[in-house]
Amino acid sequence: MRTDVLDQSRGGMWAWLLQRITAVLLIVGFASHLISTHIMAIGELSYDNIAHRLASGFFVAMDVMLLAAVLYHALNGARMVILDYWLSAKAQRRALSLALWLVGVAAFIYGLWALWPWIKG
Amino acid sequence: MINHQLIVVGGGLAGLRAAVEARADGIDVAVLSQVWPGRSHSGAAQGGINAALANDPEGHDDTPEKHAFDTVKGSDYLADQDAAIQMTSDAPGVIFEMEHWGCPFSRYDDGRIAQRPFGGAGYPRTCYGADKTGHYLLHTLVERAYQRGITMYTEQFVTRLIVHDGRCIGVVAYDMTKGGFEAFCGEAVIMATGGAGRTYSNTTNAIISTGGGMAMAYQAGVLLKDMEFIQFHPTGLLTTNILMTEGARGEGGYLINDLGERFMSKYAAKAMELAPRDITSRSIQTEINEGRGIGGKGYVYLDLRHLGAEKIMERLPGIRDLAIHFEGVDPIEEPVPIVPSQHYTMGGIDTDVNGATQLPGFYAAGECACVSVHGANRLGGNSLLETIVFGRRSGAAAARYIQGEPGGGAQAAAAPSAAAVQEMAVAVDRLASGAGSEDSYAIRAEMTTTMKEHFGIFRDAPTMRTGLDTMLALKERSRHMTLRNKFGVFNLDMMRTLELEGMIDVALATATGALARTESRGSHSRTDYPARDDVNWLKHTLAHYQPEGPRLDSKPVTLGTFEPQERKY
Amino acid sequence: MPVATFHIKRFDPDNDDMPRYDEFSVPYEASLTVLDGLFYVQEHFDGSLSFRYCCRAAVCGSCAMYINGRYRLACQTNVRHLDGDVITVEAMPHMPLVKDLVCDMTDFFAKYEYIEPWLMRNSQDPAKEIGQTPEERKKLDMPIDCILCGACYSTCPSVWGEGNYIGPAALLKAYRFEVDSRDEARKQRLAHFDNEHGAYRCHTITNCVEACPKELNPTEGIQWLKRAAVRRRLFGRLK
Amino acid sequence: MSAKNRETANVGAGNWKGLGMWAWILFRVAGVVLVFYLFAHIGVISSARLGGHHTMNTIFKTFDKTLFVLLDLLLVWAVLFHGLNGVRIVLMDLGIGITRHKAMFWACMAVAVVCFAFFAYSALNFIADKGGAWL
Repeated sequence: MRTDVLDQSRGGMWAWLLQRITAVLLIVGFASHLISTHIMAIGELSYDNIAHRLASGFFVAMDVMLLAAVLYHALNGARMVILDYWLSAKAQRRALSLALWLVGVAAFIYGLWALWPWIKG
Repeated sequence: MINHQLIVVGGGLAGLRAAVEARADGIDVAVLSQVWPGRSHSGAAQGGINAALANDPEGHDDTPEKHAFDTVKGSDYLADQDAAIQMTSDAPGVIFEMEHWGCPFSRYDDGRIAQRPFGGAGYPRTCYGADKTGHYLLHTLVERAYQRGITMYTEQFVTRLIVHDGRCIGVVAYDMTKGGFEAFCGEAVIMATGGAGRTYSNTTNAIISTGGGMAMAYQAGVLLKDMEFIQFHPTGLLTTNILMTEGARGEGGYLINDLGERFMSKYAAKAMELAPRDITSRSIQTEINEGRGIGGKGYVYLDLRHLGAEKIMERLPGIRDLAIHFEGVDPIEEPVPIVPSQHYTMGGIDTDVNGATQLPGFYAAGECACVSVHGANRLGGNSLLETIVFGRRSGAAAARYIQGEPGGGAQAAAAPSAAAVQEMAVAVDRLASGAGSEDSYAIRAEMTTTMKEHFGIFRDAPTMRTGLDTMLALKERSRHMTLRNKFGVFNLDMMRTLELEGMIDVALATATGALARTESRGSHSRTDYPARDDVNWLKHTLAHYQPEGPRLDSKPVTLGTFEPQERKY
Repeated sequence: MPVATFHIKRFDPDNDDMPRYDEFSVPYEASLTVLDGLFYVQEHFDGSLSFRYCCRAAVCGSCAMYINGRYRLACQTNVRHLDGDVITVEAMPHMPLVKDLVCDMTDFFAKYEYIEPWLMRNSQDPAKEIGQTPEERKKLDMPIDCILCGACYSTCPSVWGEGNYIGPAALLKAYRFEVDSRDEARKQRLAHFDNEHGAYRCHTITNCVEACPKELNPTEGIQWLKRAAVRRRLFGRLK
Repeated sequence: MSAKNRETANVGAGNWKGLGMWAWILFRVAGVVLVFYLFAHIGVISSARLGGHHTMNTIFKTFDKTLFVLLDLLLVWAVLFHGLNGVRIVLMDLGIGITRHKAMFWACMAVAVVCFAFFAYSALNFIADKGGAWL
């Protein structure tokens, strides 16, 4: 039994807790996101429609919040799936976390860039 | 060859307590166990462990002296009184120690350990954790053994002692998960393998309670003491003989015959269902023999219904589960069919109060030993106490022995232990050679039924005589047993055949001793000699191993504090 | 006399390449437990059959097996209560095998030991018992009944994965000491379960709850541990 | 040969049942699907800045095709299943209903089905209205 691996394993509460917190945010956020996009605007998907919605500061803020939450939730979820089957050593786990953080931050910046005209306005 | 300073054989309460004690004295201890220690039969104990804590309001003036008196009286005065006093005075200390180590005893509202009444005791003196006390105590000690860094060799089937220059220097064991025999050597060996319940077909004991430790010691020339005293627990489940704790009666359960009477009023008017086990078992058997078993059949009822669902669920949840799973009866709604069943071997390896035997370096504790605190009849709740008190004492004594002896046993042990391992291999080869023709399982079945029918609750000379003849014939047949499976891991065929040889020897000691003792005392109840005979028989029986059958001897009982008197309950 | 057909998964790593199933007919009278049946097979048909056994009264945890598609204690399972005439007996799935119905519990007990399963105290023990009210004692009722049979460990998909998850049984044991009013090693214990090979590897799949032959709820204990970690690390509460 | 088989011969045997088990497997599958969708979604939204309004509207036109509406429905089911099973898990994390997780699962699924019916009704209406091409 490789108890050395167990001995190296530290932390994880924040990941677990944030996964729950983002989950709750996403439940609320997605309810409004889905209603505002799929129900109110079903069949009406177009640039203008979206631009119109995003003209409201509330929706921009909402989308930025959702983007951050969903990225964390998704990438941490992916991390959990991966860790369940591979990468038990401490260095491997660290590298995976780092890689996922890089992906997440990059995706978040890219998302901000895509939303920039409305954030700015 | 594997070396440690102290080899403890058996991972139950006695073995672990001995190991923990010796480890505290700085000894390098190894525990060898046939199962993972937490699976030992100690864990099946239910009702509780006795100690004069005086926690119960009704028992506020309880003392170790009163406990010792009850123990000696319960033993029908065959217990060594110095040992009984030693045990009962050590009792409160070891209970508190177990509690400090985490044992989850049930509690009174003020936070103290709860105590319940038990058979043969003058006060509520039995500390308990619901009806799983053994399980809780055993796990607590396993935990402590891990904490102390004791080396555990689990799933080791120990087959014989290694004796060299008149000293015990180790054991030979079959490694069940790896296969093959290996010698474990040390400067001392503590035997704590439990009882020999499986020599009877109607036993409450675990399947591994085959008396292996007694047999190994006996075959190595150590004496067995008082083997004829076999306790029959009043309440085993009808079909499986699984134990229904005495705590069920301690909590107020009734014993009921076919007429619906609480028949114990006829036999022990004052103590009723809480008479000692020998008396209660005989009473039940008498009712059955006289046709008052339920429906005229061979069982009576243990009735708990009047206790109510809440009390049963809180105090006796485990036996409720057992009754439901194994008998299909829910004690909340129906009475439980029970029958007296072999439960405990009062006798065992002859030791002093420190677990020492006549063989230097060889100690024994627990049910496989006979200190003698139980004499002719053990009180409920005293067996768990015995394991812990005398486990502790033998661990300390072995540590003193090791520290007092010049070390360097390892080199001296190399040659004899290699020879012992070689002898085991030869013995297995001989069994597997195909020269024999006897099926060990047929012999086993015949032996266990012979013991049940000829050396049961009521005994008499003609029955025992034919029983002993059968046993001797079986012993002869066992020399020609054959083994179908010689090799490999987890070879049950080999283990069960080897253990049978020991079981027959132990059972023969029981049978011979029972036939010789021409009196009735405690659990040994002879219809042809119904009275106790203090003039001729207030003495221990000793059995010397001889290849053709035991040679009996005797030694005096230590008296001095309590005068023998008639037992009344 | 009724006959039960035992369909037993056999595997001897020293001689076999792959497991196989052997079939045996076991006659019985009124009642027959699966463990009785295994003994009958071992004594009458095939002495090489291997299985674990000890108390035969459902308290030792030796004979946990996979019987007719469920985790059961062989000693506690009466063939009359099983559906159908064929009784399929297998070792606990997903475990390394020693032989036949005996699986290798080495890792299981290593992980049990890893969580330091003993009462830890800093203060001087009193001369008598350490007080504990019935209410405090009641919290222990569930976890102390664990017999460490390994069924929960065998059934847990988190254990199947990467193999370093300490598993439901060890975590339940950690919980047992966490909720013991007498234990004083809250900080030390946190390190055992407050990590991703500990409590957070539990995905509340609840297979362990289904599998437990003693009807305990390891998930409940593990969830409690996660909350305890949050309480302790965010709010500094020790209880 | 045997040492290896000792480790592997029994792996994967039996025990692929239990509600909690399948709830978890599907939860996980839906989660992984949603991770991929998330990145696709970010890509689509950013098309407005990458290629301008026209690019985005072209992509949206494709999504009006029946196949994509049905795929969209699958996505909605993934979100609903993952989300509502997630509600159950968060409740269990809070210590609520651990002993009644099956009942909670079915309650959450009932909510999911009701929501899904609503979305399915809208989607089917949309397909009927547009009478759009399959692809």
